[in-house]
Amino acid sequence: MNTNNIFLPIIIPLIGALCALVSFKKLRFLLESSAFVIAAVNLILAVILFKENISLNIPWVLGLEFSLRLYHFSAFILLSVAGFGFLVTLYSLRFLRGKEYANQFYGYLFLTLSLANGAVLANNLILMLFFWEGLLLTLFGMIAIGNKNAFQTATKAFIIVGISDLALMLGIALTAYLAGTARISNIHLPLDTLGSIAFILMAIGAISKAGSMPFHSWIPDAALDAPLPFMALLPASLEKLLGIYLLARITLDMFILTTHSAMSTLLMAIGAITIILAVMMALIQKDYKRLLSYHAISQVGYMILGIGTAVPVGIVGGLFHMVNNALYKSCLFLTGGAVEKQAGTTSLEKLGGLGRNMPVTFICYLITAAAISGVPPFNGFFSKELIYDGALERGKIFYLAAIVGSFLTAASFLKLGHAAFLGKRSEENKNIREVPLSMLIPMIVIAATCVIFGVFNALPIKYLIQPVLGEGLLEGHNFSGFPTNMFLVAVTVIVLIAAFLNHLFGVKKSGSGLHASDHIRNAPVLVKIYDLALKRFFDPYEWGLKFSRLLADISWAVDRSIDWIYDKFSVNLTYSLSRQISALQSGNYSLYVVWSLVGAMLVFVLFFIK
Amino acid sequence: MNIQVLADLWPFMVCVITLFVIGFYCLIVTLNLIRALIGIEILIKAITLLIIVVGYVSGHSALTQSLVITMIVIEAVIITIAVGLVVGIYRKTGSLDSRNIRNLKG
Amino acid sequence: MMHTLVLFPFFALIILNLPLRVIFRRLSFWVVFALSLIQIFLVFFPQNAFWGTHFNFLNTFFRFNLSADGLSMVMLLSIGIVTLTALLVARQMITDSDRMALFCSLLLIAMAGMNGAVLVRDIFSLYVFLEITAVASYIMIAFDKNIFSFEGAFKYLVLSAVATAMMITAIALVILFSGSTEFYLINYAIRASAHTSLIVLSLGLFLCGFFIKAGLIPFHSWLPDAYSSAPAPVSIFLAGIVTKTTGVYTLIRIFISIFGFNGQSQRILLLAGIISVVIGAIAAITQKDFKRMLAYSSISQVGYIILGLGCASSLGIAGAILHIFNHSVFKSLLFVNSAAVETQTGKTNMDEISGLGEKMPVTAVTSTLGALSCAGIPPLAGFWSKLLIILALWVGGLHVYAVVAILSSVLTLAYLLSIQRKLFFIKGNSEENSQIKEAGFGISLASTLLAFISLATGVFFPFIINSFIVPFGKIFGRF
Amino acid sequence: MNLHLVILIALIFAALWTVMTRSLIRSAIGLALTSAILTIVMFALNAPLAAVFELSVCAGLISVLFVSTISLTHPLSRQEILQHMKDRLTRFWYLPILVAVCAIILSALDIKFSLKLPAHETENDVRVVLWNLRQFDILGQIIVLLSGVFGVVILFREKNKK
Repeated sequence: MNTNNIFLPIIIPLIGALCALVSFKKLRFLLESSAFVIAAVNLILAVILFKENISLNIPWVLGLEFSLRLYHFSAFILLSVAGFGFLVTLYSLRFLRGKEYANQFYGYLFLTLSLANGAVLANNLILMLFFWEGLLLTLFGMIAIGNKNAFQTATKAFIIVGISDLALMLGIALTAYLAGTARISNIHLPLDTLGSIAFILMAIGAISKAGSMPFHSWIPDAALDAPLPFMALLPASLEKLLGIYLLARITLDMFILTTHSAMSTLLMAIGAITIILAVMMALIQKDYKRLLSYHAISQVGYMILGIGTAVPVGIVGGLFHMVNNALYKSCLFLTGGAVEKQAGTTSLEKLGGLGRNMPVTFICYLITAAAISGVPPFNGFFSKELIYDGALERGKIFYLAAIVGSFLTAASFLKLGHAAFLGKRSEENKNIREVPLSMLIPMIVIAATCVIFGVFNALPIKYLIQPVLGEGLLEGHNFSGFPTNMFLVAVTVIVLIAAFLNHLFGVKKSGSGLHASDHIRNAPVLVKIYDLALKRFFDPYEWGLKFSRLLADISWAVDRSIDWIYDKFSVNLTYSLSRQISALQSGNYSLYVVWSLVGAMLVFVLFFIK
Repeated sequence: MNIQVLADLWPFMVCVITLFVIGFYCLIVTLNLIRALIGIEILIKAITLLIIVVGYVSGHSALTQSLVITMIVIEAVIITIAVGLVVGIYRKTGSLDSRNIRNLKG
Repeated sequence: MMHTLVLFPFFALIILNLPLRVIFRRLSFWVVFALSLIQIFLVFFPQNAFWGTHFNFLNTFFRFNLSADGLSMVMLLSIGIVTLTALLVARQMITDSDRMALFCSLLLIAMAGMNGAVLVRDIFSLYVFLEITAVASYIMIAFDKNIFSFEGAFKYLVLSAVATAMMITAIALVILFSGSTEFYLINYAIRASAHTSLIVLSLGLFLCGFFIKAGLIPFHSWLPDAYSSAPAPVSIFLAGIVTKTTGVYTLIRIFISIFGFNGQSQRILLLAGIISVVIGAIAAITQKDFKRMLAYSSISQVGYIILGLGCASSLGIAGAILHIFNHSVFKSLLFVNSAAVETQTGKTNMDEISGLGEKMPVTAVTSTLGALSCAGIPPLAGFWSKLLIILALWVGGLHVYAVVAILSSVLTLAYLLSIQRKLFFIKGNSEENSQIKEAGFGISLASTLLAFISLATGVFFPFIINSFIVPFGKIFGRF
Repeated sequence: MNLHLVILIALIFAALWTVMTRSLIRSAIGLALTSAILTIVMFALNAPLAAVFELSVCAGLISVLFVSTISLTHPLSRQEILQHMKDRLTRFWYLPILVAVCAIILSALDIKFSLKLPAHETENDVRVVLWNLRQFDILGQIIVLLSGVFGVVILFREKNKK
């Protein structure tokens, strides 16, 4: 195969983006069909390229090299990106019909795909950074085309992701300096002092892309403000893929992360905290999309936890979880989109009993919710078991956090399902129909994939994930098939049953599915924490805002005084000087002659002063 | 040229400088525009004298004479123009007082 | 060949004012127009065979000691451009054909005077031609014959007479120690003789005289009065070229052709330059009158030129010469704009005018370009010459001067942009402005041309530096 | 030499009188007188042609110009003249002292020039110098005269129209 084909995944979506951006509003059909075709071509291309192994190095500007590398890991991510891109496009065809910003959205979508492909393929840190920053811009653009709050949210996202990208930039600079090269495949650094700093900086870039705490706070806001396909595409799937891909690359290839190193523990801690905090916030949400967005954060915790364990079983679990999460989370967002499209709202207070109106959506929801909660035999179960296994190997506390997260996840999805699809149906929701086929297909496909990846979990694990680690790291293990550690399975099942019982208890206590989690929210200690959290007390962005407001006040005071010097003092001084000089110009020519003579004397004095 | 001539140069120089002082004093102190022009004329007299003396001393009296002739013509023209301006000012303001031409200032 | 530049205006002057004036009166505009174009052409093609062969017979009648180096060429070019501009503006503003003919004659006299002053190699002839220029300027300033123009002209005359007195005294001293009035002979005498006090005395007198003519602080006081009282085309002519030729060119000439630099004279130049730069800019800030502000700005810009000269390096002198050219372009441009505003609104007080941008787009755009060039904003022409000057200062170890020059540049930007904003870009009184139109064709053409030159000089500077500046460096390499 | 000194002192006194006299007419006459004395100095200093020019142009033409200008302007009233005299006295009172001090100090300095002047060529006739060597100045003179004509035309024409 021609080496230059490696450019196609970058160029084809770029063409799509250009087509979409220049297309007229009147030519809706053309826009939609071209979007569909481009997305499909991209997917086919990814499939064709899947088995390839291409490496390309071209000298580029300023002594950098334009180097791309396609191998099994990047091909796997490329395929996933293309797949989700295709499904989201398909879904958007109907969802965006009649929306003002449709062509902008498609433009940004394809631009995102192009840049994501570029970032995945890049084998040069600088080049990767180039694509990575491009993604920041499309992120901003995609959020900003949403509703009227969107611009503010977009700014928030831009700042948060921008700061973490800055960290990434520094990390890349340090890494390239330490390694003496910017070619990723040539970098293998030990985690000494400087190496650790570089690792942390790059990990910040990676996990903030994935949406982990404490870089998460824009996601729930974006869930409300941005167009829904955006949520299904970026925070739910694409960003996770890219973030975790980068994290895996830096932990597996670029840095030598040993099992009991501090870095590993740090990553696991971040993962565990993210799991717990995000899922607790998810539990009390009263909005379909917002609840899902907190889960999007929470699930990242599992992946980081898994990869952070630095033991083969954990890493495989983390990567598998990444694929699984992308699947069920995007499907969940798509069901949310379907509900929004038909019911006109995503507020759980107004929903209820939609299961009869939208049976297919409901079934898809059921499958994916079961998958995310870790119910066997769906895919989530298997990946979580692997992560538990790895976590237990490193410490009971991490396992405990993971299992508590699992309990709360299950509880919150029971609540969500109950509130949205079961329960009492209000009058205005009577006439809601199922969504059109083009929106159903993606959901069905993804839900089916969830089942397949669960039942035949050997398929993804053996062919997609284990090659990433390579034989050296696997040491002959094979993690596919049913979990071997029956103790863990038993605990999981017990937890799930407990979650179900808890839900029943909650329903009985509060009388509705929506308020099934209220007893947790109102538990003695938690109530205060929740109150604070709802006031955004734990949002680092808010802290940042407060801090910068304080800074702004201080610098305002400083600025005023400097400003006074500039604005009043120096200006007044200049003006008064100017008036003095003008006053000297009295209009009397005799005076002018005198000045000239005085000037002449000065000249002679200057001549005779040595 | 000889030493005697050079020795005699200084009285002429003193005269030239004194004429300069008179001319400038007149130009600066007077409030009458015509008298200011007379001050300028005295300056020119001083310069004429200087050039002639220089020519006499250095032995280039042909050169300096021709220079003086040119200069006299030019100064005559300039004084004519100046008188024209003064007459113009007199027509506008009705007097020759230089205090009337202090409109442009600042 | 160069003598034609003096003789043609002279012959034209005589022919146009023969008893057949009634016939030639109408032609005078076109004659001056053609002469200034010929001058511009001649600068670019000095070796053109046409001039060499067809006008050589004049040499048999006249024995003139003329020559042109790079500096003279730049001055000739500036003279051509500014004369053309003043002529175009005058055609717009002077409606009476009789007066126009007189104005054209005066322009011819001034042109002949300046060309002569630029080309001569004799200190006394230099004085003669400076006086010709000055006499023509007095008459032109008083052209409108109102009390203000008389006042401005009289002040210019008095101060100019003082300058002349100083200059001729210096010439007499030069004859005393060198016995000649030709540049190169004086230069030899200075190198050979040891009469330092006489040399210093004559150099000091020359300096003071030319400082008055150039309008450097504290010799400047006639300049704002004369500029602001003169009719608009005359302001353009005065600010654009007359003071530059009579004051600045002559200063550069006596330094590079006669006296050479030494520590004291360099210090005087630098001090005079920096004081003019700063005080001129500060004084410009509170001016209410458009033309008066430009006059102070002119003082400030001349200060830059003198600073460049004071570096005594070929880089500094190249910067100074380039700045003379640029200044003559952008300052004429700004004065053309002021003429446009004056003709259309009848006012020159900036407090009474505002919001002309919509009504006079050409003026607004070109004056903004001129102001930016004056303030030294890249890529306009003024930036490069100021850059050269400041670079020369820095290289010469005069860091304080360089920093002050840059700071004053900021000041320049401040006052120029504030008047741009005031006159053109803020909302004006729509009732008052409703009758205002763009100025006529002549003024618009002139301003567009000048803005174009300013822009082109800036943009194609890399080309210009190779074809003009580097040769300058060779000419002045010995200093 | 003593004669020279006498003439020079006379020149200074003539200039002083020119400046200090109260009437403008006398002032103009004084200027003519100064010019005449200067002419004598120039004759004495071996510059006859220039002296003739000085006498004809400065003592003649310019004095006539001044006198006619003064007669053009409005004569002052008696009181104004008295007031004017007082003013002038207060302002010009210092000039003789200044001149005297200046002259005495400078005479006392008595600087001796010890110039080594370049050897000059054989002395040409003035006319030869003027017409052959300084043609450009002649051209300049003609242009200056022409501009003077224009100046007169422009500045004085208003009177003709009236």
